[in-house]
Amino acid sequence: MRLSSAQEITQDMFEPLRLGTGEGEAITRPPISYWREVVRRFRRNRLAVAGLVILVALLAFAFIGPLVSPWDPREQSLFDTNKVPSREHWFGTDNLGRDMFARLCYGTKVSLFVGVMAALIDLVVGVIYGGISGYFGGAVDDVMMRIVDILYGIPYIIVAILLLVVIGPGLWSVILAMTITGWVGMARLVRGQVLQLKEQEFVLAARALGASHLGIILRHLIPNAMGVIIVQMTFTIPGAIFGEAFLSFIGLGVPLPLASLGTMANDGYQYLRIYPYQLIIPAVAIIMTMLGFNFVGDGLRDALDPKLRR
Amino acid sequence: MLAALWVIVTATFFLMHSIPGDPFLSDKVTEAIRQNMLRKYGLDKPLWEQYVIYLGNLLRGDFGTSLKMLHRSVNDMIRDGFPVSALLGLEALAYAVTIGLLLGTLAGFRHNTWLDYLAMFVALIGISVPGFIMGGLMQYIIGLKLGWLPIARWEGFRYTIMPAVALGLGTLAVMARMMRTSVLEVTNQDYIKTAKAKGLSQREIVFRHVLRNAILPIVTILGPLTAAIVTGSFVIELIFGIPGLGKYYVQSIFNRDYTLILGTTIFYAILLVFLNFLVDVAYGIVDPRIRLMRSRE
Amino acid sequence: MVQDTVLEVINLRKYFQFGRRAVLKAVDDLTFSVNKGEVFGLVGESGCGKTTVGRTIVGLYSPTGGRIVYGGKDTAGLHGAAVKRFKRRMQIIFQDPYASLDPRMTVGDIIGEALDIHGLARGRERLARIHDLLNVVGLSAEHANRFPHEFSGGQRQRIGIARALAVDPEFIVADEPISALDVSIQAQVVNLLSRLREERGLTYIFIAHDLAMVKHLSDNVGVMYLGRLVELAPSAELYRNPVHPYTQGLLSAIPIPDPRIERERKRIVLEGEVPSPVNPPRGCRFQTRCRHAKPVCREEDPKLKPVAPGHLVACHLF
Amino acid sequence: MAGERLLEVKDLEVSFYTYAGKVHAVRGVSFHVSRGETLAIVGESGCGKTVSVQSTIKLIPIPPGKIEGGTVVFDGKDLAAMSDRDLQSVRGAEIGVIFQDPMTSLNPTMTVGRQITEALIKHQKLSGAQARRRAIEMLSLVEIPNPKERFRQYPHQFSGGMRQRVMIAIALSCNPKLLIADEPTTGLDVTIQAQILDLMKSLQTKLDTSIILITHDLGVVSKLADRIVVMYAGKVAEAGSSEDIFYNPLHPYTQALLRSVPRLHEETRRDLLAIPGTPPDLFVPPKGCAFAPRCSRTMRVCLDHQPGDFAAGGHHTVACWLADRRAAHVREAHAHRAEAEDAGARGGAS
Amino acid sequence: MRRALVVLMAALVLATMCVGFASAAKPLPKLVLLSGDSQIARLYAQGIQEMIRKNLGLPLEIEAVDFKTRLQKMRNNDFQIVFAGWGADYDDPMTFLDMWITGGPFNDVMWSNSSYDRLIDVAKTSPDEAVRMKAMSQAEKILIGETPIAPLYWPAWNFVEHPYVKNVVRKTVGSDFEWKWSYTEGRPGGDKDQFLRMNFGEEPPDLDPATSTDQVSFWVINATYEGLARKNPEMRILPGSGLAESWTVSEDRKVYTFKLRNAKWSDGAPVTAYDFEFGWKRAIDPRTASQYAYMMYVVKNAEKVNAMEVPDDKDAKKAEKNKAIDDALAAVGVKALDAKTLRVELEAPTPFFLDLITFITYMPSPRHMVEKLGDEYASEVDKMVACGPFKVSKWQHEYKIVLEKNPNYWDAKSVKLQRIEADMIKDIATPLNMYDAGELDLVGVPGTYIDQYRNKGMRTIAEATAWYLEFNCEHEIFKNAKIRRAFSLAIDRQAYVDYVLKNGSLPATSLVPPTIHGKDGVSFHDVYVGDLLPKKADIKLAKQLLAEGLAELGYAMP
Repeated sequence: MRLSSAQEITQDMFEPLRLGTGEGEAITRPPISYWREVVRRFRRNRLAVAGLVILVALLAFAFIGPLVSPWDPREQSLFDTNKVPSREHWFGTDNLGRDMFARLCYGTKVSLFVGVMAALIDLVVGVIYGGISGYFGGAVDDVMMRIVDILYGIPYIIVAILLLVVIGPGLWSVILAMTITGWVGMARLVRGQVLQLKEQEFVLAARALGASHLGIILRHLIPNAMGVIIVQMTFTIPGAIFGEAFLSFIGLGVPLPLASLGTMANDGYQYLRIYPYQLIIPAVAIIMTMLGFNFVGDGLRDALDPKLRR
Repeated sequence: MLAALWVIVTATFFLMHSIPGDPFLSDKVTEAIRQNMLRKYGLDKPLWEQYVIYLGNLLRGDFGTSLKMLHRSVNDMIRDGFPVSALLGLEALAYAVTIGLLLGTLAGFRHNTWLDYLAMFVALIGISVPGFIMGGLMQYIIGLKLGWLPIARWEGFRYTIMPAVALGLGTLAVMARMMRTSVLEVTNQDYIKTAKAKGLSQREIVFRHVLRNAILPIVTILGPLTAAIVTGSFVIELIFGIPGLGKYYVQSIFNRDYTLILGTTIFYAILLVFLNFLVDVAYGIVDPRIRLMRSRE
Repeated sequence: MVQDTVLEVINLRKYFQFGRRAVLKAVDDLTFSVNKGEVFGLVGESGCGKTTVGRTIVGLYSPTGGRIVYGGKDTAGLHGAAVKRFKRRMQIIFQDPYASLDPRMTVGDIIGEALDIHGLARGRERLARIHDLLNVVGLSAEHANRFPHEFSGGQRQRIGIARALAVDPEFIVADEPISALDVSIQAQVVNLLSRLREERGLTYIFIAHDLAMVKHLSDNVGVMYLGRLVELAPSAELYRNPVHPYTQGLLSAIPIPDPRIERERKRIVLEGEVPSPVNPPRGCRFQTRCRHAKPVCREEDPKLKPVAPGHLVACHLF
Repeated sequence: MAGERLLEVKDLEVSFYTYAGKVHAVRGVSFHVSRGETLAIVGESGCGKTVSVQSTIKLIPIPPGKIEGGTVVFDGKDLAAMSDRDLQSVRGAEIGVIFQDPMTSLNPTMTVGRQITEALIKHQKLSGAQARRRAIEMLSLVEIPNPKERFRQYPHQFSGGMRQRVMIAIALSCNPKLLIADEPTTGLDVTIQAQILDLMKSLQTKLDTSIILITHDLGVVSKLADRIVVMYAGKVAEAGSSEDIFYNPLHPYTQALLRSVPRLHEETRRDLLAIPGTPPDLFVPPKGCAFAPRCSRTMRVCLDHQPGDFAAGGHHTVACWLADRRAAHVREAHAHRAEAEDAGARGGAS
Repeated sequence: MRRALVVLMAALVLATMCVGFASAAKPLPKLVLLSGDSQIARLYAQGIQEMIRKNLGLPLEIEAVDFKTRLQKMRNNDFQIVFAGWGADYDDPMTFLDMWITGGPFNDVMWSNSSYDRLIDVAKTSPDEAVRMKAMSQAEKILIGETPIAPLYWPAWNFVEHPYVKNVVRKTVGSDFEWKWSYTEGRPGGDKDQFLRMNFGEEPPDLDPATSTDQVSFWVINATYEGLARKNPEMRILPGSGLAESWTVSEDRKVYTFKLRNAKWSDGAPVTAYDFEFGWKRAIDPRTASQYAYMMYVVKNAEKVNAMEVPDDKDAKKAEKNKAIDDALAAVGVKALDAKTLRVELEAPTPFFLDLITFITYMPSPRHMVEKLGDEYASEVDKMVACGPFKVSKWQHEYKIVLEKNPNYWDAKSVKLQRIEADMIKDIATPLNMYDAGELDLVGVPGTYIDQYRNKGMRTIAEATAWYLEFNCEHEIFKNAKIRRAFSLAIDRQAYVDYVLKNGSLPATSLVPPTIHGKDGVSFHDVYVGDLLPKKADIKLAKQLLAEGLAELGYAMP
C-alpha cells in the first residue's frame, strides 16, 4: 500500500465540500469548431503547410509580380530574343523577346484562372447534379447515374478536342473543354456523400423537425460534404491546369495573346536543347502549382478524415 | 451498355460533323474536285442519311475506310495500332502498379517519416510533370546524353522502357498516393490488431493482412486509370515514334477523318466498358464479399 | 393516469426494397396503442424492426401498409402545413449521440434549427429559448457556442433531447436513447426523461434492447421479434409473468449485477440466432429457436391474443 | 483462490502523444491475475481499462502511444522489457486476445480457417494439415455447427455471434495461459451475449485459462469475475473480490455505479442514481482525485491530492480519501444519510 | 426678338451637333488575324501582330485555329486577314499568279482586277516566252500594288546530314527529295551496305500517283515511279532522262509526241504508252476524284471532263452519266498511238508543260495492276509496282517504310543506294536527337533548333514557296487598297525574317519566289520583277496611307 506524500495532508482537509452541481459538466478544453480542428490538424502536416506556402507564393507571384516587373508580358522586342536570365530580364526573354518573368506572372494567373474556374464549374454542376441524384434517390438517381455512366464512357480527350475545334479557341472554350466531362467525378463524389449523409441521424432529426428539402440540403448536406468537396477541388484545379497544358501541346490551349503555364512550357519545350531555361522556368512553375495543390489536397484530406487521426 | 454506346456514337457523329471543314479540304483542292470527292465518299448526302448508313455499317462491325488514308480501313488501323498501344499501356501499368504500390506501401508504413515524404515527393513529381516534358527530357537525357536506351522506335523490349515509364509516371503517382491512404486506413483496422495479437510478425501482418485489403480500393480505380493510360498514350507515342493507336485519336480530328474519329471513339468507349468489367471481375476475386453477393444473385 | 389513447398503430407494415427482388419486411402487421402520458416500451434484439416502427410513427418513413392514428387523425391524411404541425407535436430522440448531431453546427444552432423551422423565435428570444432548453437538460448557456464533438456522449444525448423539446412536443419517440451511453451516464438521461415526463406531461415510446431499463421506465411493454409483436403487457406483468418463449429467453439472458443471484439463477439460453428478415421463417417467426415448437408453429402464423387483461401474446402454445 | 500470480502489472503509465497534446491515459495502474482466475476490469469508456491491458503486450499503437513506466511480469518474464519481436512469441501463444467488435476484428479477405491456422502454424509449428485439423477442432469447441464447412468460409458469411466464437477460437487455439477478453459481448444482442458468456465460462473450466475480462457491464462481471478492478480516469479506483465490490463497495464511484443501473429482478421501482457530470478530460489530468468533481462526498483534500490505495481487508483496496482514518467522521455521517436516502432518493440529471 | 434669337441659337447648336455627329468617324472594329495553331504559326503571327501594333499603332488580335478550320474560313470568306502560303506546283511564275484571277479557285480574297485577268490570260496562251514574262511581271506589279495579299517571306529549308551522305538532291518544286544519285562514302562501319536512314515524319497517306497529294507520298512516288522525264540534279529536264527517250513538239506548241524507251515495271511487265494514257485519264476522270486533277487541266478537254457530274449509287441515270464521262474521256488530249508512242494535245501552248510531266500526277499507272485491284492499288507492299529507281519493299503502317533498289529500273546501273529506311516520327525534337545519336543520316532542322545546328554543318536552300497575308477585299476595312498597302508597308520584312523566323528565309519583296525560273532559266523575280516592296518597313508612308484609307471609309484613326 502506498500513501501520497503525507506531510502536506492535514486533518482539516478532510471536511466535506458542497460542490456546485454544474462542476462535472465543465469542458476544460477551449472551444474548437470543426474547421479550427481541421486547421490544427492541417498545420501539423509539414507537407501540407509547405503546399500552402507554395500556393500563397504562386498567388503572390501572379498578382504582385506584375507590379514589380517593369516589363509588359506582351511587349515583344525582336532584338532581344532568347536572352538568358540577367539583371535586366530576371527570367530571360523568350523567342519573341518578351520578358519571361512578366510572362510567367501572367501565365500563372491565366493557368490559375483556368484551373479555378474549371474547378468551380465542376463544383457547381457536380454538386447540383450529384446532390439531386443522391438526395432524391430511387428512379431519379438511376436515370441520372446512367447518364453519368455514359459520359464516363466517352474518351475525355476526344470530347475536349472535338469541342474546342467546334466552338473555336478561347479561354472559356478551354475551360468548358476541361469541365465537359470533369464534373462527372464531382457529381459522383457528391452523390456518394449525400447518399451517406442523408441517412445520418442528424438529417433524420431535421426531417423529423419538419425541415424542408432545401433546408436540409443547405444546412446539413452541403456543409457536411464540403470537406470532401474541397479536397476534390484541390485535385481538380491542378488537373485542369494540366489538361490545359496538354491541350497547349496539341495547339488547342488558351488563345493568343494569352499565355498559360502550359503554352509557355510547350514553347519552351521547343527550345529545350538550346535555351533550357525557357522550359525549366515554366515547368518549375507547373510543378510548383501541382505540388502546392496536391500537398494541400492531401493535407486537407488527412485533416478532414477522422479515420486517419492519430 | 448498348444504349450508352449509341449515345456516344450519335453525339460524336453530330459534333464531328459540325466542325468546319471536311476530310478533303486542302489548300490545293478546288471546290469542284472537293465536291467530287465528297460525292465519291457519300459525304454529300444529308447528314441523317449518312448517320443511318454509318449505323448500319457499324452494326455489321464495319468502321469504314479512313478518309485520310484512303486505302486503309479503320478496322485495319485499329487492328494494327491497338496491340502496340496495349502493350505500351500494360507495361506502363506494370511499372505504375509495382513501383506505385511499393512507394505507397512504404509511405503508409512509415507514416510521417522522411521515407513517407520522399516517397510522396517522388510520386507527386510523377503527377506534376506533364507527359510531353517528361518524355522529352527522358529522351534527351537518358537516350541522347547518356545513351542508355534507344531514343525512339519500337523494335524490342529496350525500346519500350522509356516510353512506358514516361507514360506510367502519372498513374504511378496516383497509385502510390492511394496505396498510402489505403495502407494507413487498413493498419488502423481492428483485424490488424487481431493479427498482431496472434503474435504475427510485422512482415506477416503486412503481407498477409494489410496488403490484400489495402489493394481493394485501388482495384476499383484501376479501370479508369488503365483507360487514362491507354488514352493518354498519344503524346508518348508521338514523341517516341511508336506505331500505336494513340495518335489517330488526335490526328483524326485535325484531319476531319470522320470514320477514324468515330472508329477510335467507339473502340475506346467499348474498351473502357470492358476494362471496367474486368475490374469488377478482379474486384470479385480479391474481395470475397463481392464474390458471394454475385453468386447469390 | 388518464386512460386516453393518443396513438394507435394499426396493422402497420414497413417493407424495404432490397436490391432487385429481395424485400426486407422490417415491420410486419404491427398493432398497438399508446395512452396519453404513459411510457410505452418497445424491446427486441437488433434487426427486430423496433427502430423502423419508431421512425415510421414520426413520419420519417412512409408505411407500406396499415395506419398510424395520432390524436384521432390518420397521419397518412396529413398534407402541407398539417404535416408541419404534426411534427411539432411529435418528436424523436436518436440512438447514436455522435451521428445525431450535425458536427458542423454549434449546439446553439442545432437546437435553434428547430425554432427556425417552425418560426418559433427569433433573435434575442431565440437565444433565450436555447439557453433555457440547455438549462432544462442540465447544460449551461455557455455550451451553446460549442460544437458537438466537444461533448461527452451523455451531454450530446441531452442536447438531442433539448432539440426535440424545442418545438414543445407532446409525444416523443425515444429510439434507444441510452444504448450508446456509459452506465453512469444512462441514468442521467433516463432520469431526465422521467422528469420531463412529469413536468411536461409527455408521452413516450421508449425503444430499447435493454430490458432492465425498459422495465424501469415503461408502463406497457411490447416485445418484438423479426418485425412482429410477440407479446404485449403492462411492464410489471411482463416481467413477472413472461408468456412467450422468446420473452422468457430474453429476460433470462440478461445478466444481473449481483453475483449471488446470478450464481443461483437458472437460465433459459436461446439457441441459434435471429434469422434474416429478408427471408423470415414460415409460420411462427420464432419457431426456429423455440424449444416448444409444434408442427402448427411451422405452418400457421400466430395472432396476438389476450392471456390476461392487457396482456397479449402471439403464440400457439396459448 | 489466491493462486500463483500469472500476470503482475505495477505502476503502469501510458500516454498518447497526439497533435493536440499528450493524453495521459493510464496513470499508474497496478493489478494482477492469478492462475485460473477471472479478473474483471470495469470502467466507463475512456477510463483506460483497455489501454492498460493491451499495453501489457504492447498492442496499443506505438506511436502515438507510449508506455512511460511500470513493470509487467507475466509467467516470470518481464514483458515491459521485451522487444516487440520477442513479444510475438507471447502474443497468441501464451496470451490470447478477443476484441470488442467481432464485425471488424476478422480480416474480411481471408477465410476463417486460415485466420485460425495462422497462429497455430506460427507458434506450434504445426503443418498445414495438422493446423487445419486443430482449427476445425477449435471451431467445434466454440460450438460452431458444420465446422468443416465453416472452415473454408469468409467472415462476412458469419453472424456477429458466430464471429465472436471464431475470435475465441483464434484466441484459444494455442492454449494460452491468459485470455484477454476486451468487451467481448458489447456489440452483441443479449441472447447472443448469454451464449458467448456461457461459452467462455465453460471453456475456462475446460482449458483452465486465466481471463482478464474488460467490460463496462456490471451484469457481465457478476457472472464471470472472481476479482474485480474498477477503473476511473486512468487509475484504479477500487479492487477486490467480486463479493467485495458488489456487496461492500467503498469507493463512491463504485457505489454510484452499482446504484445507477436498474435491476430486473427487483419488484419495486427505485429511482436510479445518476452520477452528475462527465469523466475528466485526460488531456488535462486533474490534480487531485479525478472523481472529486462528480462525487457527493468530496472533501478539500480530494481536490488537490491524489488518494493512495487504502487496504480494506483481504485483497480489497480502494483509492479514496474517505478510507483514510482522518475521514472517519465523513464516513459515519454518510452512513446515516444513506439509510435515510434508501427510502426516498434523489434523482435528476444534475 | 429675343425669342427668335434663342430659336436661332438652338438651331445653330443642333446643326453643329448634327455636323459634329456626321463628321465623327466610326470607331475602328476589332481587327483579327487568322492563323494556324501550331507552335510556329502562333509565333509567326505574333511577330506580325507586334509589327502592326508598333508601326501602325493598331491592335491586332490573333485567332489561331487548326488547319482545316482556317481553310474553311478562307473558303467561306470568313476572315479579315489570314496568314497563308503557297508552294509552287511547277517551275513557272504562273503557279503563283493564276491564283488571283477573278473567280480563281484559290482566290479567297475576292480580289478582282480586269487588267490582271487579261495579262494572265495572255501569259497562259501566248507561245512567246518573252511576251509571257512581260505579262506576268506586269500582272505581279498590279497585284502587289493593289495588295490583296502582302507577301511576307520566302521560306528556306534547313537540314543537316552526316558528311558521309552524298548527293541527296533537294528540289524546290514538286517532290523535294531525289535519291536516284545518292550514295554514302565514309560511313562509320563501311559503305558496303549502301543505305540511308531518314525520318518522313508521317505515314504516306496515298502512294497512288493518280490521287496522291501530299509531300511524303510524293517523296516515295518520285523514287518508285518515273514520268516521261526526270529532272537532273541541276533541275534541268533533258530528253531521255525519264521513260521517254525523246519527244517532238508541234509547230503551235500544242501537240507533244513522246517516244518511250524499253522499261519494265518491278514485276516485269513492260511500261507502255497505254500505262501513261490510262494513268493520266484516271487522274482526270471525275470518278477517281483526284485532288490534283487540276494539274492536268493543261491537257485538252481535261478540265471539262473533270467537272462532269458523277452519278452516285442510287442515281437513276447512273449508266447514262457514266457513259457520258467515258465518252468525254475518249476526247481528252492524251492518246497512246502504240505501246511506245504517246501523243499529248494541250489546250494552249504551255511553256511549262515539260516541267509538268515530272509532276507526280503525270506518272504512268500500271494498268494491269490497277484494273485488278481498283481502289486497293498501292495500299500495301504487294499491291503496287514500281518503275522508278526504287521500290517499296517494306511498309509498316504508321511506323516505317523501306525503299529498296528496283533491279528492273532501266537506269539501275546509276543507282548506288540499296535501301532507304524511313521512320514516321511526327515529333520535332525526336528526329534531331536520333540524328545526334547517329540513328538517322539526315534530318531537317526546324526553326527553333537552327541556332543549335548553325555551326554543325547545317545547310539552307530556298524553297519555291511564298508566305503572305491575305486581306479579305470584301471586309469593311480591308476593301480599301490603301489600308491594305499600309499594312503591307508596316511590316519590316527584313527584321521579321532575321528576328522572328531566324531560319534563313528571305524577305518577300514580291510574290513569286526567286527560285522560280523565267525565260532561259533565269530567276523570274530577279530578272523580270525586282523588289516591289521595301525590305524594311516604310512606317511614314504606311501611316499616311492608313490615315487616308480610314478617312475614305469614315473611320476614326485610333
